[in-house]
Amino acid sequence: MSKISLFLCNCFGEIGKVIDLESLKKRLETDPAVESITIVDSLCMPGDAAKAQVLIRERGIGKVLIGGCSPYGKMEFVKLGLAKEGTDIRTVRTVDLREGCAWIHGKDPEGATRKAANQLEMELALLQNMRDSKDVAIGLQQEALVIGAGPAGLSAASGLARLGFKSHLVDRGSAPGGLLNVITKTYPTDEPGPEKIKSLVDETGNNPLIRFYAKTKVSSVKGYAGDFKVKLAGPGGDTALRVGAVVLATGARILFPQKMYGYGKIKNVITQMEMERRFATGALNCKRAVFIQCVGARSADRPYCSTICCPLSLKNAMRIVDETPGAMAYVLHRDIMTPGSLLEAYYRKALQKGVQFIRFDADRPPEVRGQEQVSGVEVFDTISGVNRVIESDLLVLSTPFIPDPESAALAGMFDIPVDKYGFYSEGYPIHPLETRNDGIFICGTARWPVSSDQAIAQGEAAAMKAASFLGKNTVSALTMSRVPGGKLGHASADAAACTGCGNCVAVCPYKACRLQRMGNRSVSRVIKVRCKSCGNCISVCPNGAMQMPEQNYRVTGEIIRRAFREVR
Amino acid sequence: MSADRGNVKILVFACRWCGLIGADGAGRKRIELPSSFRVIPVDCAGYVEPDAVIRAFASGATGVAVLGCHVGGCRFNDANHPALKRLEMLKTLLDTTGIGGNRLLLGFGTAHESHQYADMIVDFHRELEGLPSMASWLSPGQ
Amino acid sequence: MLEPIRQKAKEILEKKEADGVLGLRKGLWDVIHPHVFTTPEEIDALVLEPKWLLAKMARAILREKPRSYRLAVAVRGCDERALVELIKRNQIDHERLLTIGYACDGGQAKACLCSRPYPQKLDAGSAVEGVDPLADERVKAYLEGDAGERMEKWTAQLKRCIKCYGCRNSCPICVCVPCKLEDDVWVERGVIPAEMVSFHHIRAFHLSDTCVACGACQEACPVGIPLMTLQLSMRAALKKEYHYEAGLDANRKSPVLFDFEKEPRPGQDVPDWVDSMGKKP
Amino acid sequence: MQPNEKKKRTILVVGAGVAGMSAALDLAGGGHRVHLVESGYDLGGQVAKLDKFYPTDHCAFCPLWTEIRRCKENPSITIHAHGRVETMEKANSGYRAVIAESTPVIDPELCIYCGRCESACPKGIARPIWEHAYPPVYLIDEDRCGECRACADVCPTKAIGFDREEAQTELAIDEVIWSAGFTEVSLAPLKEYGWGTHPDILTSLEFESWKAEAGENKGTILRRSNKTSPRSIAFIQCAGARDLRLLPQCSAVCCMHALKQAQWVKRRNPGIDCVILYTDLRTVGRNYYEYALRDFGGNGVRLVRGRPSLIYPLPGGDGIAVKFEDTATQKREIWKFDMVVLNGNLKPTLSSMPAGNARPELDGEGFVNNTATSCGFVMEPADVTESAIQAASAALRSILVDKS
Repeated sequence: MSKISLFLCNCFGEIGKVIDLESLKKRLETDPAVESITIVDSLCMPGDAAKAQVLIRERGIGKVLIGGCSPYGKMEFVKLGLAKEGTDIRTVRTVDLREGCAWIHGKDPEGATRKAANQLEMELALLQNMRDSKDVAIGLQQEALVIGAGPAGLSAASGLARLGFKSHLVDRGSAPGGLLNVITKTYPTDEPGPEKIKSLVDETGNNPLIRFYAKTKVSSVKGYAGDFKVKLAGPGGDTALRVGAVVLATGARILFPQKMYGYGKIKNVITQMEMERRFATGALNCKRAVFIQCVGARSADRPYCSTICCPLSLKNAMRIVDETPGAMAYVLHRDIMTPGSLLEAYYRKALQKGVQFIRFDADRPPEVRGQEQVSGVEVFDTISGVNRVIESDLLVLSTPFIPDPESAALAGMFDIPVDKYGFYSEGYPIHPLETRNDGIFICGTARWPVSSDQAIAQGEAAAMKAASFLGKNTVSALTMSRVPGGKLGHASADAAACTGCGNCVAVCPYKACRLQRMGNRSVSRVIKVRCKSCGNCISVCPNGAMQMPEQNYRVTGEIIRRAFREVR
Repeated sequence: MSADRGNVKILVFACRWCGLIGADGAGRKRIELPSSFRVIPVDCAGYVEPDAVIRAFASGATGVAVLGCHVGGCRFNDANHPALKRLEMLKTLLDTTGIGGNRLLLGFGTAHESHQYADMIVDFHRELEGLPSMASWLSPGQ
Repeated sequence: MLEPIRQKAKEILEKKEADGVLGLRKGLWDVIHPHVFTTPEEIDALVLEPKWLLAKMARAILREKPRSYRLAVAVRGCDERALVELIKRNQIDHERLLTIGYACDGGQAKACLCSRPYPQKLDAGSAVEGVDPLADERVKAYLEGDAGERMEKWTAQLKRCIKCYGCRNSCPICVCVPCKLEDDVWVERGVIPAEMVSFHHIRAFHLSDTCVACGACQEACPVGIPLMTLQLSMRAALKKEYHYEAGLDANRKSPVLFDFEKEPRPGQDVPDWVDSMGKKP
Repeated sequence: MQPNEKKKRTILVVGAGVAGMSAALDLAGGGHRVHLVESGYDLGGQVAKLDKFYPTDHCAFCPLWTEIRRCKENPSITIHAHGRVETMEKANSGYRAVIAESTPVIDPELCIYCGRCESACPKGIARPIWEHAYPPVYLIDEDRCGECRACADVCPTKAIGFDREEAQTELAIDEVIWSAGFTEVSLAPLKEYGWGTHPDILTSLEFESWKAEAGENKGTILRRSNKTSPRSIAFIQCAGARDLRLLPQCSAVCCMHALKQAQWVKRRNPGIDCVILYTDLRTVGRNYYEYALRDFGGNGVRLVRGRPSLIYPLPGGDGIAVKFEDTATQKREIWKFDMVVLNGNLKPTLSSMPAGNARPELDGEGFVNNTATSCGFVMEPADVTESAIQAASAALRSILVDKS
């Protein structure tokens, strides 16, 4: 067993003024695992790491224990400094004697010294018995799968291809483009939808690194980050792929306002999408258009804002005002959702153009007038407090994005969660396109309602994330974690002891444990790539078959026994 | 049975993401705390085996505290939910046998709440001082 | 009640629904012992009394035999629940197991403090109302009083332990090899009575969400420690908080293993801050 | 061509908030070299100073801190803290940038947070950095410092120096990402908000640190004027924003920010009456609208649509009067509150505008949005989620920009 070199940092007296370092040294010197104890004034100043390293090397000591400030103070930098000097950072452990001891027990030097000794002994137990997890190297497949060829998917595939990664672009439709194909003008630039993605669609056809699979669906997924084995079912039969990363850009649907505001019964009550089609065919002929916002959104069924409907109505209202002389457009809204500077300017533009905005209350929704043909809308204007009847020959209902029913099935295949509405959900707000399953990225309206510009940006962003994930040829499972310095280790099950009860499989939040048949029983196996070392499996394992080599149960037991040990 | 004044030993399992940082914040503010507790840093509250908590009591701790993240704020995909459920179940058992669930403190909050963590340790220490000694559990002699 | 069970067992063997029927046999000198009946003729020796949990034995038999082997077991309520728990823990293949269920009578239920003295799949006998164990005087005596009183009662009981491991061995669900109770890290070895905190709490806690309240541990205890009582409050807590009872549904795993989204506490929100001292910062 | 044979670029990222760090990490992950310039003391930007995050109501600390550490530990990322871009010129196929790096009076490299300077300083201006900075250091307010050097004498690590020279670094870079964030703009010109006239009229960022759980009040909500518990708090939205006199844009984050603060107050102090005076409740993100509707057992935050016309402290410390029209009832109201929190006065900022022919162009409102490689609030008002998305997309654009 390699011996341990112990450094006690005085921190320029900050620690020494409370903790009696000399008596601490005397007490710990009796521990057979300790080779040498050095009391130093500082370890974090420039040059200190080099000095410590000289000592470590001179004595040929394998492991290092440092008592000093907390890891949230300077200790991480001390460790990094030592690492730069050539020490293996995994053999260095630290004990917090400053924030966790000297500074909070200033009035009890004796107790503080006792505590410091105990804490150091506990850490010694860990350091002595620490084993390294067996690491595996994962060969990353240098190809990516993009599902959904709408704006988000197209830009993701294009981004990946331009970065040099082969991407497989799958769509259940026959041509790429998604919803943008039917949008005649996009806000706020008034660019026609197909125009906007023309270069991306062209690239899909021309770039040899993009392979487009039309009318194709994913039929099965196996494997893990870096090496997903995906089966596609398409018109040409099944295709088997091995990809390193997956971008889910499956898009969303738009709610059909069945039975709302006379939709389907009264003529000229249409949805935004139908309006786009009328624009496209030039069949739009109206003098007084009324837009109703939040139809089926921000309601009890769908308590969310669909982001795009307000700007969409602004755009179409302005279009009517612009294209038909003398035409009027009214937007009946509950809040105008135009956050940011560009959209707010767009809103101001609409106001200048004479688009009328009337605010209504969710409890008093507008009512449609007219039997067969829309003749008007009656609405209680909450701002002026009067009931108004607006004559109208066209009623446009702004309905929200709703999740695609196929999203949930796909999410199940890829082991990623969907939120309560059915949109894919991310791990943290700060990593908005990454899911809890490494190597799977989400973007576009399948994630959350967004505009086409945002969808394209998200596609690019997902491509960037996927590319930086695929950037290396092989990666060690121990580094597959967002935590700096890799994870603690990964759990591993002792096949001889495992009873196969499946507790670990149930409790693992990353689905890293799996039961495998072995003879006449099942045993648990840990997929090392997926394990993030949260330790839940270890806690629920009834007989300790599941362990983390870095801190196995023997160590834990020893640490606990040492916690309150008095001087031997 | 005499009260346990002067013999309080608290073993703290603190998650590196919230509990430990909260405790660290208390250190930065130089909040004076009783020196009766020892800290075992863990990566996640999920790492805290109920068996280890029991072992701590068996090894002489008079109180065990588990400090983890906000229930919805776990770094490990809600790994602290099952941890919380388990430990609450353990409290039920401790209550049954009379060791007392109040010897097991669960504090799931955020890293910013250093004052709260400090108060919690101080209050826990005070509460344990008032509890009867655990000696009869540890020395089963007649 | 005996006849319909024998009838059913015979049927199973005749129709070859199973290769053997596990039950109790009255053998030579009227000694009663578990036995795998393989022919319809043998069945006449099948008896139902005394209460004898066969779940763990069924597991051992099925492990020994080839995968095509099917076993029928004559079970009481507790035995059936234990089998369900074993199925849940992948110890027994669901497809290879048949049960012949019979209900216990009121007397037995009272003796066992059983809240469900009947199997879910009942083939013989009629189900009688169970007993609420927590309302029974024998149990209340150990659960009442303040912490100090309970501590006194329990230490008095547990210090009589002779560490025979009978509780563990008789438990129909304890199947781990190796067992934590034999490991120095958790329980000091060579010490009698067993370390009271670690031995008994670890054992009880391991069964917290698995215990089917069959009472086998208690019956096996040579010094008569009321071991089942230890589990009852945890069982009650699971029932109250998650509407969960061990041994009823092979497809529902313990709610303690899942997050609050998958296994919420009905009627309670996910707490944003948990502080068991009951203070919100 | 093999993916990894793609040319590796050197990218300059200006501003190390959520957007800047995110872009830097994505680029470094792809094997590119990154220079990260940050004008402040440490990485993290404005989010590092927030007490809580919406819509999760948890602290943002651990994910942010992880990002900071990943940036610091990544060998491909060079950090220039306390730095600014002095010159930005076109050169060859890329740019030539000059970065000026200064060291503050207390060198953060050497400060061990022992606090001796704090007790030595006669003016009390040596103060710990904000609560959640890691590693922690002390800062000296250089504007107010009289250079008595009492602190320098007691500093054990000789971290304090008053006459430090700026170091200049010249870099040849391929592309630059502008990811500077926002700053608060003074509301003093808009007299009707009464900002600066009374300690109980705060901006929302002031309120955030005032109510912070790690802050001086331990998370208890108190009036700034007399440290008593307020009975009511008004949150005024669009203060300074959507206002052609000051900031024409909508700042996008303030509705949720106010909701977060109001709900937090409610959660901890159900007795305090919280009213949000808003114009449009812009809650477009995931779960944002539901967040707005949360009700604590019928004791939720009151949302009132109205824009105040005048806010003024009542004489004798009797609270703050807010005059507005409730547009639901069309009634003019004057309500009395104990505290008023003003929300919305956020403007994009480049902490200093570089010289040279490749300096970024600002639009009329101060945004950098005519280049493909800007992200975060400086491009378009954005919250954390949006910033992180924009950052990754800007990162991609920065390496794909075709210079030939």
